[in-house]
Amino acid sequence: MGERLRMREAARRALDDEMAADGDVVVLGEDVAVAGGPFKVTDGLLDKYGERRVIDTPISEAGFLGAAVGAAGTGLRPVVEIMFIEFIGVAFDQLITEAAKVRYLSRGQVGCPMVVRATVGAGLGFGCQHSQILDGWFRGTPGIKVCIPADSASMYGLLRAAIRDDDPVVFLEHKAMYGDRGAVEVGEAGIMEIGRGAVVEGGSDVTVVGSGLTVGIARKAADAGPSMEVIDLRTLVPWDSELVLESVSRTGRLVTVEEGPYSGGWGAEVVAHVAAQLHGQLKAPSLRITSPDVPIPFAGALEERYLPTVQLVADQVAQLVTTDAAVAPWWQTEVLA
Amino acid sequence: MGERLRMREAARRALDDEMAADGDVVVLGEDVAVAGGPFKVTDGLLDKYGERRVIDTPISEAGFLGAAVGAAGTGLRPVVEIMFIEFIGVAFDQLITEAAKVRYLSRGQVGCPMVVRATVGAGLGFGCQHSQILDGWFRGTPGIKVCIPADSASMYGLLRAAIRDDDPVVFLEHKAMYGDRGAVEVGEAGIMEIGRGAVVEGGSDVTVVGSGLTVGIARKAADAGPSMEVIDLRTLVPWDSELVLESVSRTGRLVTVEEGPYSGGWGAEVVAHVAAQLHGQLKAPSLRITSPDVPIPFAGALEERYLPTVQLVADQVAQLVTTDAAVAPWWQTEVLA
Amino acid sequence: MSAPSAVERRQTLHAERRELLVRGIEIRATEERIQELFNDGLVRGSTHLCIGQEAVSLGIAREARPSDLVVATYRGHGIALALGVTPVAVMGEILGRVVGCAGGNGGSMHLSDMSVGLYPTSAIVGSGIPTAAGAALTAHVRGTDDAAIAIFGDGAANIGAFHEGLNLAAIKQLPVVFVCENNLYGEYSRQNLTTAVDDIASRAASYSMPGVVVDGQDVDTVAAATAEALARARAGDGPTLLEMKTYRYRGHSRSDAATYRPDGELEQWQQRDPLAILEARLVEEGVIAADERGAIEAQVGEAVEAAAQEALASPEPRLKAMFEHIVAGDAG
Amino acid sequence: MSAPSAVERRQTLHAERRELLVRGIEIRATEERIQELFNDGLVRGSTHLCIGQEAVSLGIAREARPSDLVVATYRGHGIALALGVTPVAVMGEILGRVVGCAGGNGGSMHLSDMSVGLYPTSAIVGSGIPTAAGAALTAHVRGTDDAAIAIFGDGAANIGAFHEGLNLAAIKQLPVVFVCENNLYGEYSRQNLTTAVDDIASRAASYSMPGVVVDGQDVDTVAAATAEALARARAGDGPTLLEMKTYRYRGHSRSDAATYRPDGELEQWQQRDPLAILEARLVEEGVIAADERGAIEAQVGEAVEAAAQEALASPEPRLKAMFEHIVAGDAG
Ligand SMILES: Cc1ncc(C[n+]2csc(CCOP(=O)(O)OP(=O)(O)O)c2C)c(N)n1
Ligand SMILES: Cc1ncc(C[n+]2csc(CCOP(=O)(O)OP(=O)(O)O)c2C)c(N)n1
Ligand SMILES: [Mg+2]
Ligand SMILES: [Mg+2]
Repeated sequence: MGERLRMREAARRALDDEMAADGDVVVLGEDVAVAGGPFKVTDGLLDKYGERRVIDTPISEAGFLGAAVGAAGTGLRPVVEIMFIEFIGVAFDQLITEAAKVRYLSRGQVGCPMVVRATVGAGLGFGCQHSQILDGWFRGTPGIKVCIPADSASMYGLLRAAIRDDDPVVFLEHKAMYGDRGAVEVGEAGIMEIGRGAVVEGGSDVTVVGSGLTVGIARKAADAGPSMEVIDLRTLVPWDSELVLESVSRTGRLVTVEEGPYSGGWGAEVVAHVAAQLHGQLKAPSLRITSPDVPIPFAGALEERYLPTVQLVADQVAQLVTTDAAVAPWWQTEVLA
Repeated sequence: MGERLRMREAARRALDDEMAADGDVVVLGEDVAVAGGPFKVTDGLLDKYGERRVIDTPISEAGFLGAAVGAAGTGLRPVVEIMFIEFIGVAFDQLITEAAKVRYLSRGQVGCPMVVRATVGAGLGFGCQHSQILDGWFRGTPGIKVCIPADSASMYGLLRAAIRDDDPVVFLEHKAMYGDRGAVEVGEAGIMEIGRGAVVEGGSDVTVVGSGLTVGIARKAADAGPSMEVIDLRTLVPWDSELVLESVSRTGRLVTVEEGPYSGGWGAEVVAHVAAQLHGQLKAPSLRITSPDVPIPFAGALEERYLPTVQLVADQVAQLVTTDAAVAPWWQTEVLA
Repeated sequence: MSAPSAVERRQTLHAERRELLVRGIEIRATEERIQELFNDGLVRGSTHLCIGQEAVSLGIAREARPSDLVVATYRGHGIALALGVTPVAVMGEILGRVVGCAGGNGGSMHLSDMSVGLYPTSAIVGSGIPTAAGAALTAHVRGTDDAAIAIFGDGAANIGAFHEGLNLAAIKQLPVVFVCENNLYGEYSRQNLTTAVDDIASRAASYSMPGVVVDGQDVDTVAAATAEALARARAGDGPTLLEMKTYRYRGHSRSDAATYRPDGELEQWQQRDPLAILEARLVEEGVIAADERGAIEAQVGEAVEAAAQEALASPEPRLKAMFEHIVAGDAG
Repeated sequence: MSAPSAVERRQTLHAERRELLVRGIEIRATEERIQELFNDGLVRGSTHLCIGQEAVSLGIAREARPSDLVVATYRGHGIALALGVTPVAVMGEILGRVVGCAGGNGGSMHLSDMSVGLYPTSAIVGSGIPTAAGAALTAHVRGTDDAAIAIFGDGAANIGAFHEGLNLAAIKQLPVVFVCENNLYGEYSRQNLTTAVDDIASRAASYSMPGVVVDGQDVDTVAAATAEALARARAGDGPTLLEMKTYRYRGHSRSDAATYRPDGELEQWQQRDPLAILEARLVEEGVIAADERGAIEAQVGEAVEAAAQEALASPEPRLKAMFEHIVAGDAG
């Protein structure tokens, strides 16, 4: 099916196709126009759509994300690029307290069809202010959706869906994955539904739920050991509880694999929901494999261990399926020296 | 034991006692000095400690919260007042990306002994930008602690502890509770330990965990029906997992009662942890009683239903204990008209 | 005869000079009535009255088109009424009734009516400044000659969003007018205690845009300055910062007695009451008779009272409303 | 003879005029070496070099006391070295080794050494501006005559924290010096494309504080302006905004080739190279011989190379380090 594109290219193609389809779609952010974006995702869009629709901004995230809210409320469909997700910290009010609530507090008079694209993720040595996932910042905010693609197809399919969505969507792009290639069904048929996950590996012993980078980790871990059903959540808010419940009701075991810290992760949400819905039907305690509750270390050897590794996932899942007993996080069992 | 103080007075007394004990404690925020604070918590401190230590600021939360970080890094112990928790949205970077990480990224050279006091909570008709709890904003941030007192004693005891703590503490004060009276042990003996919850009602059928306003709701609900052990979490980050596990291992049932929305709440964290640790030992599916995933409505009739009521908690807990089956949130079962 | 709609009320304000005074009297009477409702325990939460500042709202509404977007604040009852929103819709919202302009979802701090260009007012200081720049961006991208107007307080001139919004608008030459409604106080703090300049308009220099100090007590001066700034905006010449010097007669909110104000300050400002200035001007112009104000007040007073009664008679929203309009698709 | 500590290196810079040039040459040589390490794949993430801007760091370090707090940015290698942090500690941190100033926790963007007053540099544009105001608040509360210095870029002058930090410092008359290191670009954007004024110093007027444009290529000019601003601060006369006009010879970070710069711009700035200006001055003053620079460069080059080798030989942090210093009490 389709073309093989890098995730970066899939994102660019999605932007391009939506901009071509709808003159109200505009792109704005720091160095997105002339320079083609710090991660080169928006490269070429300026030439094609001109400076009214592809807009370089000053370093002022509250200013331009806030402006996007006003533009979205008056008819445009802005796609805002935030270079690193952490920078939403300086524009948090505009997203959480303004964009997410304007539809409700105007009883539907005004909406906010805006996409906030931001790079996320560790692994590249950017240090503790440029490497987080931070999906937790958005979870308790009714009115906001959160997508995180795990491959080129979902980068394309979800980004087009996000742009068409009539509400604010936070779109998390893993910076370590921009170069990854995958098949993409371009065009309308490739557009995905927000809120739907997908089973990306079938299996029978355990359901392993990942998102973004951890989907690939889980898939690789599934190569050996117990029979793992791997689910790519794709959308973190709202997450596809039906898909997960259906799978876990078959496999009887649940493992979530997250790049973020143990506390405040989406894994707790999934585990708590499954615990309530499938009480008494689980063969084993649900297991959350996450990063530890620490700021992301810079040094390579540490950052490598910060992220869940394929080996760790394989080992912990095997242990869970073998023992059906609680598996502790590695930092509680490993001797730290 | 001790004096009977309103929660507002307990907070003021805690500030006063710490300011008297330590000349490095300063208070800053909008209208905290001359006007004595929009909620009158800091009333009288200016006269006693002078304008160098009790500081009115311009409307610029990023500016003065950020300044508190720098002051904390150079020897002061600033207590920042944020009038409504939502306003942290304009200072989010300074708290989450700066304050919480400075100790780690300097390998302990600099700390940030700062308290950020903010009013939280619904029930008073302040609308969707002035009524939230928002503890979820802080959960996935290693380096930050979060306290939420449920009575005058813990207001006093936790606030003094927070000021003495060497790390940033977010201190959530429920604006609808400022007038509530309760006994306070003033002085050193009244200081509490951050990270410890407390069993505030003993019981045997079910463990009901609350925080802030919902502790009182749970206690009232416990007056009738099954035998409820009520836990006041007091600190949301880090939360007292030992206390909860010990209780649930006795009662066999867990209910969390939260004021915030269903998604992203601390209840999921508690339920997920208990599910993993006490797998196979629970008599019933764990139940999260929360507010719905909606912006907080202004109209009185709706805001009243937004918050979990005593009746709702009593009914749902009774149903859980009677049936040992999953209890759905009210908005999924009630006919909405 | 059914009551005029917001759009019709706006047209009247544009068409009839006398209506400026009528509307000004309506704003004041409505605010007074809201205070009574509050005192009677019928208004939940908070209210922020604009009594004394009516000329700013009137002058802006006089010049803006319904297709221009106005982004104001929690102190927004006056601009809402000036733009045309009916007293029933305003008081209904403040009472949390279905007849309110947002059906009771928003409350006093969050009035809105997109039919007359009133974007939902926000209760976060300064947040609307970038919003207005964004609405101007829409006009810029689409090539229309609509403009946006941000209205905010003197206190808001110290928050980051002010700086970022003005710089962005300046660098992109967006069609937006920034109106700082300087009533001398932010909550309980006088401007000089929080703001390192005397004239907020002087901060326009940091963005190479015109900054103009305007007499905010005189509707005509406000209207003229607004018209000029809007013309610049529509012509593609970029944003303007207008500082309207005015004063709020009441406290910041609710039951604030405003004891922090120096003796005599209020009285001095009351000598230049915006409604009195307007009344005198209209008498001079022959638009109204010398003794007409009393009659207008009586008539408006009745209408406002009727509106209050209609709002009070309106039901609270049904439970279902809590789950509507959170995202598109769950519409009511 | 053990290598001098950061504090000793700072003292030398204060005591010996010649050391200014030695340190400037060290900064440049270290930056060059870091670029090589990066090219060799030994540096993870990003690096932001300050080659061409050395005079700003040197002039500030010349005038600040170790008890003053300096809050700088991710483009912070130069100021770190100037303040005294050793090349080993700088390169060690950038390589993520235990010998680094933060033991490898921070990386290139987060250098720190409180022994010489270097607060951990932040990688969030503008965030350090309020931090510095806060350090000044400490001096103010405690009644010491220490001061704080915020160093930030031209791009940072457009972000909210700049506005809020300057206004707060001005209204409280805090002892802080705001140094805008204007190297003409924020990432790939030239100042005129993002900033609605030509001279960022002019924005000081918005805070009623002195704003001074300074030749950032001349150490002595930088030092004089810094000294004057520090004196004002220490005397209780409040903050100052200094704009240092300078230029970065390299791209924004890593492998940015800076193709967005107009032809000849770099070359023009290189004609006023800060090290060349300083060298000429010292020769003129008789502090160094006319042909001495080569020898200094050779000597410094060797020392920097030795430091690089020492950093490379240093181990990566042990796993336990990941769990240390998150909150007080879990110290390593
Ligand atoms: C970010 C933020 N900080 C603080 C507040 C609390 N607050 C509400 S109104 C107000 C005063 C605003 O003063 P000004 O901008 O002069 O407007 P005015 O109320 O005088 O119209 C403050 C501090 C807020 N709503 N938002
Ligand atoms: C809030 C924020 N937005 C964007 C960035 C990405 N960023 C890093 S450096 C930089 C350019 C800053 O320019 P300037 O302030 O002139 O400093 P310089 O790099 O030239 O020293 C940008 C946009 C950031 N780190 N923080
Ligand atoms: Mg004001
Ligand atoms: Mg620059």
